[in-house]
Amino acid sequence: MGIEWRIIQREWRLVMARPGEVLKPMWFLLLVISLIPLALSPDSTLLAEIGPAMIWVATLLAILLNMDHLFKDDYSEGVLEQWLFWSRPFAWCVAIKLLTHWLFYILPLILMTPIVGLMLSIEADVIAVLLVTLLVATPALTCFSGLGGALTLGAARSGVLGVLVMLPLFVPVVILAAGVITRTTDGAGVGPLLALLAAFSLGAAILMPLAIAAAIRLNIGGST
Amino acid sequence: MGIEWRIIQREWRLVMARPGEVLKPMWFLLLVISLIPLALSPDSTLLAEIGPAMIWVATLLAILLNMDHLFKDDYSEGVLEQWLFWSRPFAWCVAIKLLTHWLFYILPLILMTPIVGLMLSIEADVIAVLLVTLLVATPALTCFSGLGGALTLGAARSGVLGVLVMLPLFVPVVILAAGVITRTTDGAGVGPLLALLAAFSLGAAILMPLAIAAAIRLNIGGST
Amino acid sequence: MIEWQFESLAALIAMAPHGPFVWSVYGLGALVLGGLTWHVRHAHSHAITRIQRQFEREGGHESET
Amino acid sequence: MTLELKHLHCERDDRVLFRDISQCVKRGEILRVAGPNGAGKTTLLRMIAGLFEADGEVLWEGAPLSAIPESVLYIGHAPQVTRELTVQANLQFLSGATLEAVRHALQAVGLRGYDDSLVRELSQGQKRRVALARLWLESRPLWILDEPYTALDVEMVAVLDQRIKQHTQAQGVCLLTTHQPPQQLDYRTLELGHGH
Amino acid sequence: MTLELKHLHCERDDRVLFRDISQCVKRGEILRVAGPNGAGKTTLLRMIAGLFEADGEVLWEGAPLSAIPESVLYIGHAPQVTRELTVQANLQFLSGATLEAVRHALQAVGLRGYDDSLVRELSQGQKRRVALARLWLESRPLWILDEPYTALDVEMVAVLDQRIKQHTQAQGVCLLTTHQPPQQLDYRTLELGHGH
Amino acid sequence: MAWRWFHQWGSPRWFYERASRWQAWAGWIAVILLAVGTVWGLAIAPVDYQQGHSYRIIYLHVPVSFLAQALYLAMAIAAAVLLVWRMKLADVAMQSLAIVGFAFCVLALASGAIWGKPTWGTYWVWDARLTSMLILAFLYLGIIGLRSAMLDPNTAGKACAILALVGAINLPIIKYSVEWWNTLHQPASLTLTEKPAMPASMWVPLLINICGYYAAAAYLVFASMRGLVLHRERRAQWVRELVGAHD
Ligand code: HEM
Ligand SMILES: Nc1ncnc2c1ncn2[C@@H]1O[C@H](COP(=O)(O)OP(=O)(O)OP(=O)(O)O)[C@@H](O)[C@H]1O
Ligand SMILES: Nc1ncnc2c1ncn2[C@@H]1O[C@H](COP(=O)(O)OP(=O)(O)OP(=O)(O)O)[C@@H](O)[C@H]1O
Ligand SMILES: [Mg+2]
Ligand SMILES: [Mg+2]
Repeated sequence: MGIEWRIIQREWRLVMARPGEVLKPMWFLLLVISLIPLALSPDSTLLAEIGPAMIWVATLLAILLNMDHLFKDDYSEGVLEQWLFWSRPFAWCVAIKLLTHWLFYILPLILMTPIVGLMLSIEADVIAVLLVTLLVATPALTCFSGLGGALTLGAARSGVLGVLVMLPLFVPVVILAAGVITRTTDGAGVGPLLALLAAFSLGAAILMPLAIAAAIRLNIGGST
Repeated sequence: MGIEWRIIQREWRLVMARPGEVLKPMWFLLLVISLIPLALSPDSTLLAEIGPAMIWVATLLAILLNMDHLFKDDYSEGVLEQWLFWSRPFAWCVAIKLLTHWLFYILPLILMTPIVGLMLSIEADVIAVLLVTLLVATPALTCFSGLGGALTLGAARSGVLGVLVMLPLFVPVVILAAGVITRTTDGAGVGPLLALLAAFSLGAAILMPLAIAAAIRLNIGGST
Repeated sequence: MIEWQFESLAALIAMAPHGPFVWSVYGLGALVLGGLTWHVRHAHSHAITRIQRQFEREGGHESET
Repeated sequence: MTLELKHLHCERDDRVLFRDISQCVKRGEILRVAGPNGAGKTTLLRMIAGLFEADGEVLWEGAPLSAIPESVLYIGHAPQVTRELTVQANLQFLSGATLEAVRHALQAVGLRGYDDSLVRELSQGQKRRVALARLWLESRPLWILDEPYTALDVEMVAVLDQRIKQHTQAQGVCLLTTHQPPQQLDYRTLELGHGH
Repeated sequence: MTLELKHLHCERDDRVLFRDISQCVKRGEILRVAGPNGAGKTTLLRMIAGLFEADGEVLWEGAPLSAIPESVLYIGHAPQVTRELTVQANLQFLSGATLEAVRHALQAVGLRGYDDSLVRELSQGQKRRVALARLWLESRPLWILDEPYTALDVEMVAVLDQRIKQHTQAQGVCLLTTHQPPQQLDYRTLELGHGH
Repeated sequence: MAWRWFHQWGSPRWFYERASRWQAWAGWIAVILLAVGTVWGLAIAPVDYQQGHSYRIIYLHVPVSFLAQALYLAMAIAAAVLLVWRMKLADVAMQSLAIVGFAFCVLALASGAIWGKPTWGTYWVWDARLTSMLILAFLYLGIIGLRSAMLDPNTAGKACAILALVGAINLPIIKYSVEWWNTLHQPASLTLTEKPAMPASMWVPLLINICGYYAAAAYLVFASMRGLVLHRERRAQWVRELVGAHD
């Protein structure tokens, strides 16, 4: 059995062992979004105005918070170090793992967006654009937050540290996505912006596995 | 040395060993709040309008996310089960631990509020009210999120699970606090609402340690 | 070209309406730079005393064994 | 007839691990719980210590042991020390002992000079020694030790044997599990795992 | 002269753990790394396995071992199995073996019937057995085993000894650490921790 | 020749001894320049006809803002040196630069915020420049936080280096996107960009102070690095001799 296939199969088995894990980011998004009308006001025009931004921030947090466990358990159980004894480049294996993570955890989360969008009375076409920005941007987010998780493997009580370290790097993504959404509501063209976002994602998908692999190696070397 | 004092001393030593831990919730709050204008718009009137609600939600998340580590490490290292062999009631020890946690981690977080308030162009008197609501409500939040942490000790990859489980219980607190803030901006009296909040906190401070202690016992019993 | 802009020390401190802003900025600057200077110097001397103490301890061990 | 186990019983998943265990352990006695991997030794010890819900009774001097947890010193598989604290801080927290006492105990377990080391910087065996240092610090009559010899080197095994002997001579009770039979101790064995 | 260690050196914190270790291990040989707790055995094994940055050279058949990590089978202190997966899924992932082979290996380590159990429901020793089952599944020439006997019962110790013997007879190399000298193996000892 | 130079820089001892002199020089230059520039700026430079005396904050704000950015660049270079050549000194440099840079960044934010009150009537607006400065502060904080949370010091250095490099690659993108974002929304037109032509007696002290703060930063970085080098090399013979431990 190819190593790639083994990684995917294992990830799938983990999902099957705990299907609830897939729901956790979705649940988080839903909860945070439903807190907002409670804390603010049930005024639907205001909600619709700030809605897309709120969904973006909440999704960002959901992705980042979920990432803490991407490598952590495997690292502390000593499974991750076994990957180093495989005949395939470590960065390649990491890339596969990121891909499966995106498929199993992030994609379902994105599909949640229409529902929370409706809760905030966002219009259908804005929701559609929101979905597209998320689809295009999440590979970059996944890769960056994977780096956050990998860097903090050797940290004392990592917890949200990975989130904190990586959040500033998300600024361009957030801004571009916000730009796409505003322009849609204003009726302007969004093609170039989406292309920029896609380029960002592509760059991240190529470079980040290398950085993540280096960070993991580093942390394995530092532990006894 | 009394057991109470030992718990406090240990907590203090942990803080001293990693002073950065105290900053993490504050840092989280600051980051999440600064993402909002980026995702939304730099328009200061809009920001001032939604600001208090955003600060409340972000503070809530900061508290909840920080709570993951309140019992987790001690549990998995087998330190927590040693507390059961002490001559003081377990719930009492838990209460002390919650108190020190509030003092060392939550109080500094609250003191961060004025700064993020200024960044969202919230007026000084609203910030003052925000501070008061947070001060009055955080004991309840700390206790509830402690329960979330305790309940999910035995869960597979707990992560944000405790957050998710407990967030719905925060609804009354959030609604009361939002009520206080809206009334202040409208110039109405807030005494009764604050009294309710305080009563809620007091109740939580009395009952929750018992529930948390029971939850921890349960989880210890389930592990080998 | 070089002439004093303020008649008196009081005027300098008051700086018309903006005294508190200007002085608090410079006060903060002095505080941060001074604090940092103290910190790095202290860290240096602290490192030295720690090393000295370490050697004393090692010396003690060796004479015991 | 200090420690009495009455009709202890345990099923996990679908297997009966042990049924109807009744034993009396007198002061000064050592009871070794033996059996192959997965026999239920850890489960039994945790049940006695009150960390696992007991099906049956555990009595100490005639009263339920769960009412006086402070007479038990339990050391299990888990490290029982906080990685982020120094050796000293860990022991002070767990035992409430004075600095002086802690220093003595560390000397006894061969960790002199490690007072201020962080636990996470210790080797496997050194961590174990820190946990075991509590045997020198606390005076609780009932010791429950789950594989205390794990990760220890030969020298430390002898020291630990010595300490257990001392404890039983001072009228203490000791329950332990090990896979290698301890050579310097007089003990009684309770065999698990072949009975079902 | 298959495995060559040249001038390995390690300092951690302020202590020199070992200096200038040079050794040759031939095919079919067992090298036991011995020494008291904290001597640096784990550190040395991890350095050889390439998990800890080496100060010195580790050669395999004359070439750096780090270039061919797939010839190493390393089993360390960590459980190396995922708690949330079944025994079978764990072994399939780690070794890429077929179901049939996994079943055989489990039989060999005395875990027949546990294929579908979750690892977190196993006892300490059973978990260890799962990790060790890889010795029956993968054919890598260099075994590096850090305290493989920990938590194993007497029966399993014998089985493991047998397997190691078999491996060396098939021209494999085995490095291991243990505190109790293995009784059924012929090995050479590298003593650490008294040299400095 | 080039190699010897490189080799020397890799030697902590060589650095420790040399930097002692550089540090002294930088310190004295900083004191003199800052004294001259600040007194000049506060008391001698003419008053601004629009802003009044509040503009005198410029003599701290602008140099400090420049430095906050320059120090990040220096840190990223140190990070690259650490990852590529594994030079231990680069790790020390990164650590010092992060702390000093963060302090300057906070100072820039604070001075700007305080300046904002009299000029814009508010402490904070989401102006492009301010926002990217804030994000720079977060990047610094991330690097400091990561280092302080990591258990193993060697790992910490390299992890921070990876983070610093990723941040440095991203920094231009962040700046560009923040500027674009800001113009997109067209906020209250408060920008720092347009500056009236200054008379010499206004910009000369500014120039002096910019040089002065550069010197001060150099002093702080060298002093901090020397302390760290000493601590890291605490087992080396030369440190032993240096601190005069009886051996
Ligand atoms: C928190 C608030 C502020 C921040 C973070 C900030 C940040 C900065 C930064 C980063 C620079 C250097 C730009 C460069 O590299 O070219 C700068 C320069 C400058 N700032 Fe601020 N600033 C703030 C508030 C203000 C205010 C309120 C004023 C006055 C109205 C002001 C006036 C200036 C001037 C005149 C310059 C130099 C002009 C230039 O080089 O383009 N700043 N500021
Ligand atoms: N993460 C770490 N940071 C600093 N020092 C460490 C770290 N881990 C181990 N050490 C030190 O390195 C030394 C050797 O540790 P190592 O784990 O290699 O010992 P060992 O010989 O395997 O001991 P044991 O028999 O207890 O397993 C110990 O003295 C320990 O203090
Ligand atoms: N959390 C659990 N859930 C379900 N079953 C469990 C759990 N923990 C242990 N078991 C089962 O209980 C049995 C006994 O486990 P226990 O840990 O008591 O064994 P042990 O005798 O201590 O073995 P070892 O010598 O390996 O430490 C095992 O067969 C195991 O499968
Ligand atoms: Mg057991
Ligand atoms: Mg070891």
